[in-house]
Amino acid sequence: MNICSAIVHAKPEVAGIVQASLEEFAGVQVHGGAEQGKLIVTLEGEGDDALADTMAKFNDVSGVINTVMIYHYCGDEPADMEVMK
Amino acid sequence: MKLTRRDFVKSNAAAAAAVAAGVSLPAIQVANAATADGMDADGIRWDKIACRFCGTGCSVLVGTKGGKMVASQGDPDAPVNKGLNCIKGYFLPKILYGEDRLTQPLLRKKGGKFAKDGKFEPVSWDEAFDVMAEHWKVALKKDMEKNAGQPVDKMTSSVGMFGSGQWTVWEGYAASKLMKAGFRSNNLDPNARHCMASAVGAFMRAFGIDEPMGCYDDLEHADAFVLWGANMAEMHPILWSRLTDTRLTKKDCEVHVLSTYEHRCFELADNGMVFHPQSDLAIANYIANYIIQNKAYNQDFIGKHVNFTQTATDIGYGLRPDHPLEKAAKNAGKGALSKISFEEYAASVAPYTLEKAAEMSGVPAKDLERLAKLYADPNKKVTSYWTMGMNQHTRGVWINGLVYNIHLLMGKISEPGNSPFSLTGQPSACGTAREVGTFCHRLPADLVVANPAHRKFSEQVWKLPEGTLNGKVGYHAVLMHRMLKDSKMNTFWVMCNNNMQAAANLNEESYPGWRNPANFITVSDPYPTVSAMAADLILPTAMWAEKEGAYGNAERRTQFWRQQVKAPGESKSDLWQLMEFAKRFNMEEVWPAELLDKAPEYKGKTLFDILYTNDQVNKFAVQEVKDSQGNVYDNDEMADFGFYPQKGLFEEYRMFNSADNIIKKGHEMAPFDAYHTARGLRWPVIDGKETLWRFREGYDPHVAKGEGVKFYGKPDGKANIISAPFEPAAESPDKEFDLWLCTGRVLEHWHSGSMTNRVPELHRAVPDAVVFMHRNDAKKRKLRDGQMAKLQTRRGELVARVETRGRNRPPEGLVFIPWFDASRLVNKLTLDATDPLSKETDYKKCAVKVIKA
Amino acid sequence: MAEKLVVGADAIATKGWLKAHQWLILRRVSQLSILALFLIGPLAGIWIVKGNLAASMTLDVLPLTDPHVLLQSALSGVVPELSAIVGVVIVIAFYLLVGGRVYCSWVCPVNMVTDAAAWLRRKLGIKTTSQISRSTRYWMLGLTLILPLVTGSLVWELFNPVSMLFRGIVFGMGMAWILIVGVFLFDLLVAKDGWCGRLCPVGAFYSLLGTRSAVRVVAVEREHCNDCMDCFVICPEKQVIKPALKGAEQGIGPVILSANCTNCGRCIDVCAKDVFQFGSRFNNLMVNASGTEGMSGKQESAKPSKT
Amino acid sequence: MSDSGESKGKGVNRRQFLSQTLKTACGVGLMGMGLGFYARQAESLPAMAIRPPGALPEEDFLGACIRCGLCVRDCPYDILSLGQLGDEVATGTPYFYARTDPCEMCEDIPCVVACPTNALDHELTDINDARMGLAVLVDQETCIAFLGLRCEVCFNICPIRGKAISLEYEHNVRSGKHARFLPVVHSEACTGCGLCEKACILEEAAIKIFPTHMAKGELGRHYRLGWKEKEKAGKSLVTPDVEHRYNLPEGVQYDLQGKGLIVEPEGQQQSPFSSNPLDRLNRGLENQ
Repeated sequence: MNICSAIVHAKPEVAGIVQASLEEFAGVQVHGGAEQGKLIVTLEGEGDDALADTMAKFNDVSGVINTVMIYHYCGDEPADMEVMK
Repeated sequence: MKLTRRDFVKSNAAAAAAVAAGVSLPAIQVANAATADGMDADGIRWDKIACRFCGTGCSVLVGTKGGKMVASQGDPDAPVNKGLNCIKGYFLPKILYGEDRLTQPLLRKKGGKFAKDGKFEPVSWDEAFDVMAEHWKVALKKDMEKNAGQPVDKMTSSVGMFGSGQWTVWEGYAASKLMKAGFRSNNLDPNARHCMASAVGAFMRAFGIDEPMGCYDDLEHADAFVLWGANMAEMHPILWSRLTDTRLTKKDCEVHVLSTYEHRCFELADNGMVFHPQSDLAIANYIANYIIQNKAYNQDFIGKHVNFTQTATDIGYGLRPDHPLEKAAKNAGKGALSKISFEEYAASVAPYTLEKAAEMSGVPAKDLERLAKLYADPNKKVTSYWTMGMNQHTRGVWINGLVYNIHLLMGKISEPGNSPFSLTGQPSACGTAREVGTFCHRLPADLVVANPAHRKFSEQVWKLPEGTLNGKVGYHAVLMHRMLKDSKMNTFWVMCNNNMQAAANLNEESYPGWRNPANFITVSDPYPTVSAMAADLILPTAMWAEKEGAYGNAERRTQFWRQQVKAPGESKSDLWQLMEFAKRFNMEEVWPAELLDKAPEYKGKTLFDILYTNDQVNKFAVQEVKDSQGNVYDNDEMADFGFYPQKGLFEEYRMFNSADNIIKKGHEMAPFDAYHTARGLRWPVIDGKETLWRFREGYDPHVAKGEGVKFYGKPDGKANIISAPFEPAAESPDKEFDLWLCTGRVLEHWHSGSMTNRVPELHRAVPDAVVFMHRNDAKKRKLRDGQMAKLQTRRGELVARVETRGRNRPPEGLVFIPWFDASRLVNKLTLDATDPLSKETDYKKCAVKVIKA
Repeated sequence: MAEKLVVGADAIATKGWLKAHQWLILRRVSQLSILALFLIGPLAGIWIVKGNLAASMTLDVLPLTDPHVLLQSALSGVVPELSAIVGVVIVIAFYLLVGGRVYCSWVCPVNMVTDAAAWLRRKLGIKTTSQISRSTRYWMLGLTLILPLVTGSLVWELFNPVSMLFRGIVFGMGMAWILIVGVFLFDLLVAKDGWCGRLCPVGAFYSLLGTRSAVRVVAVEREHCNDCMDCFVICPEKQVIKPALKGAEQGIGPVILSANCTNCGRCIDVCAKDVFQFGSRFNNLMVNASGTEGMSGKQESAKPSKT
Repeated sequence: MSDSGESKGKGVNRRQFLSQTLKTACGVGLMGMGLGFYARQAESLPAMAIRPPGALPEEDFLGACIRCGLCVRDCPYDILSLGQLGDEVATGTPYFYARTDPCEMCEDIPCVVACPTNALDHELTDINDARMGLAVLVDQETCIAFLGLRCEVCFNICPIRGKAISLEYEHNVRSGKHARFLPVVHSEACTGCGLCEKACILEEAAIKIFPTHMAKGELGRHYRLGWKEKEKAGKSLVTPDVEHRYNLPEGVQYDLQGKGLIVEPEGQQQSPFSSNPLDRLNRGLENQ
């Protein structure tokens, strides 16, 4: 399981569109922050390279100013293991 | 709710990013599934509460489970303590669960009836209040007869109450109302009289409004700190931690410490000065003199914002009037200020040269000069801190003022880092004792009983007929014990403090007063304290987290908490006791007919109706007390009275600060509900905004644009520099009693130890009070460390172990002993000399003899 | 040897119970008062004697030290303090005078345990006895002195039931009860007078102190002996009696000279004929049947390593 | 042969006698070995049991102590006990547990005075020289002072506070504005009295007394601490150094032993002007 989160800085006026574009990448989920132009994004995938590549591609999306990685988790546990009910 | 590991990690990741970006994500499912119900994984419910102990005002999170407080942690989000606690705060939950909690009212009885010399027996609340009310009614009736035809400023009263800076805000307010409006008695004083009265007096004289202008942020902004008689290292542990951090991390930061003995703060001091007791007056005047001689003063500031005045001198020592010292004093008790010029002021401090100050204080001249230079350096932001060393002082108001003089001369005031800051001892000395009018001369919000306009305004807020409030200043704390002894006050209710242990001169005044057969003494306390032992009736009290509460700390921060757990047995909060006791009195029993005639609608009603169901206090209906996570909390008083008394009382108190015809502005509070969500707000709170530094344009909304600085507590907006000379202490060592005795506290125990001594770990850490003395003094008396020594004064004696190696290192000629130890009642030794202006006892200076026990 | 159910029945019959137990009572009083003196401090806060039998301090002036334990300590390489040396000199002087094994019968608390075992043994008629030689104690003594020399530690004091019982009573017993019960059972079931008479190195040590001691039991009236054997039955070191009691014909004096006589006085108690009484070693004149005085007869004193 | 009373002196032949003696000797010898081995176990002192002040090193102590209990009796605070059979402590020897009853460090050391055998060394006359053990802050993870809380009970209670336990102040990075007051034990002064361990307010003390040999590390014999050697010698061990000179732009200095590069020369730091121009402007001209 490989999950990381990032802040994607985007121009607030187009942040909504940027959000839609980002969500088209596989394993990417946008959690919010469009109003301030700081999109909170999580990426999920196999292997560090895949995630790094995806993140690099964010910068090609028009309206994206910068991408900062914040948190990276890689662990062996099966992702679907239940931890809580 | 089902949560996979992926969800968990992902939501953590998103939360981390959101925090970093400063974005709040309402939509996000932060992976705290367990806190969804406001419970953590252990099933513990967490809520915030203010620490029960000192005036610092740390916030704590307490965890309850199954109706018991089982856990605690420093509140990581609290700006004061950022998750930290001192050792007392670490053990907070344990103070509720001492093995000897009182759970039912206890009355002295003999043969089934109350008897002053009887033994304590459990009684019902009904019986307790019946017997108590019976005594109060006798006293009230006698008073009414005596006061018939007297103007309100000549009214006397023989009922009295002694309250606390540890009461919650509304308890203090309800008590103030009960005594002043209900019983028309100003014999209400808080234990803050022993603690902050000198600070209050000096604030009023210099600035016309109480409480510090600065805030704790000064700790990070000052370039230098000066401690005048404050052992912050032990008494304000978390503030000391912040001060130390600034000293560590800020380039060229200096710490100067003044004290009559070396204590823990000297470990950090760049300039530690041990001075002869009382000579702080000379030191402060020397610094002012230095500033003037070197023309370092801020001419612009004093020109615009300062008046020069002089106080009456030779004012006595607040002892009984027949005491030789009082008879000899020319102006006993006088505090009038007369205007003087700058030059006259300069002349008044001119005798305090460096040499003179060094000689009087015993401090090396170079150290004094270094301190003076620090204050005089316009580039150094200086914050001065003080507590009991300056307040518990027979010239406490003077010395407070002398330090203000220094700051005012330099204009080093009311801005970040430049602050004369009077620290408070108790968690709500400010919030309760000072703000809601529990002093014998005060009404809420800095109003005073002696001022007819203030009384009139208060009567309006309280819906009382004109002329209800007594205009004569009541008995202050020390006078109360004297009046009990003299049978002039006959009923006395002591709440939320342990005054038998705390008041000076126990043998000659306190104990004889309480046990005087003419008097009926009630003590409300959770534990069997020394005071309870000396009482006639003991009422078991719900404490701290067992009730909804509010405290106001030293930096004007008001903090609220919800009731976390239920009190054991039949214990009831002080608020419940005050309001319930009011139900026992018909208006005809407390007010004379002519007063009732002015408000005929009050006839036939009870005091409770008039005071607490006046459509203000009972304005807020029963509701669920909920936190933001939906947890529901008890509110036992709301359940008992059928309305939300805490909210009603607080909102009524707010009227004193927000009414249209308000007399004194500057005490504005936020609405009740705002405090339950905030981690304390620093008043004045105006339009939801807190005030950090008062009197300074930009920081204080009461200072208009362009005014720069305005001391708006005074009519002309100017603060007073008050000239006051050195005068000696009331009792100094002589041939027979050859040492100074200084009393105080230790880090591990709170005040009289009634709570902290019930925490086994704290008791183990410091089980007994020891007498700290200089090795040479011990040797001279053939005493060794650990041996028992007998301390004798003219008033009493006790035995304690000698400690010459401990945390406090007195100089030769002085001994120090803490007063927390109920088995060593230090106040048998102390003298009840007070500052004649503030009436605050000087616990730091009397003469003692130490011999081998 | 015919054993009777009650030893000394004749003595009780002729002298009365009290007289027939006189020395026993006095010894018990002595043993218990010594214990009491040590106990009154911790129990009542009256400090007359502090410490225990190993070393004590009486009224803060009189030091007393057990020579056996101090010798062990010295052999481990320690120079004792002056107070200990003074204490040991006093103790040795005392026992040189009154007889070393007076310690065993008048002071040692284990004596009460082993006496009890012996009494029960007689009551129950237990006859078993193992072949442990009475000289084993001297080997044991040697061992207790060699161990500190070799190990540098007072090994014996980890096990010594004598010090452990007394210290146990005064300071706290712990599991020492087991050891004491062991001694009791050993004496009861394994060997008559097994501990005190055969094994105890402390007794052995004190016997050495008693070789020339002045105070002795004397069989003054030995001619009145009616051979009832009560004294032999009651005596914990019965081998010491015979020469003095029955040695008239061999020209041996009436004084019991063996260092292993504990001066317990039980032979005096149980004798209906008042044969024995306390006396001194200097009066060992041989009064033979013919009435002529002779030289004191040869009676062996303790020589541990020889037989 | 008075002591082989029952084995009738005359009747025993030489062989019997020899075999009897041999048996006894072997038995006692075996017993001695057994006792010796058991003693080694029985004498191992548990780490938490502490000997009274002045106690000789453990192996010497066990030889010297005659188990008399006089030290126990003369302790005015009643902290000492004698090991009992079955305890972990050698039977009859004195010890205390710091957590419950620490040594109060009497100036006149009555326990040592009472000892008749020097098991408690009479050379010890200043209690501050006692080395009963060494306090060790065993757990920084639970010590609330290390967590930033204001406790310092161990420091406050220490009879030689400042020397045996001192506080080190450290910036609390987590809170950003508080200091941490960290207790640090100094072995050159700590007597091992255990008052700190008793006073520690945690459920399980974070500071504990250990036997010194268990608590102390040891620096490699070859290594010296440069700054201490210099302090001892009062000067650098290797002298002299040449005067160093540097290529520096104007107004910049270099202080080799002190601050290193100094961009603002000392002289100009003391500005006669306040950093806030208002201070000067508001002062008015009359004081110029």
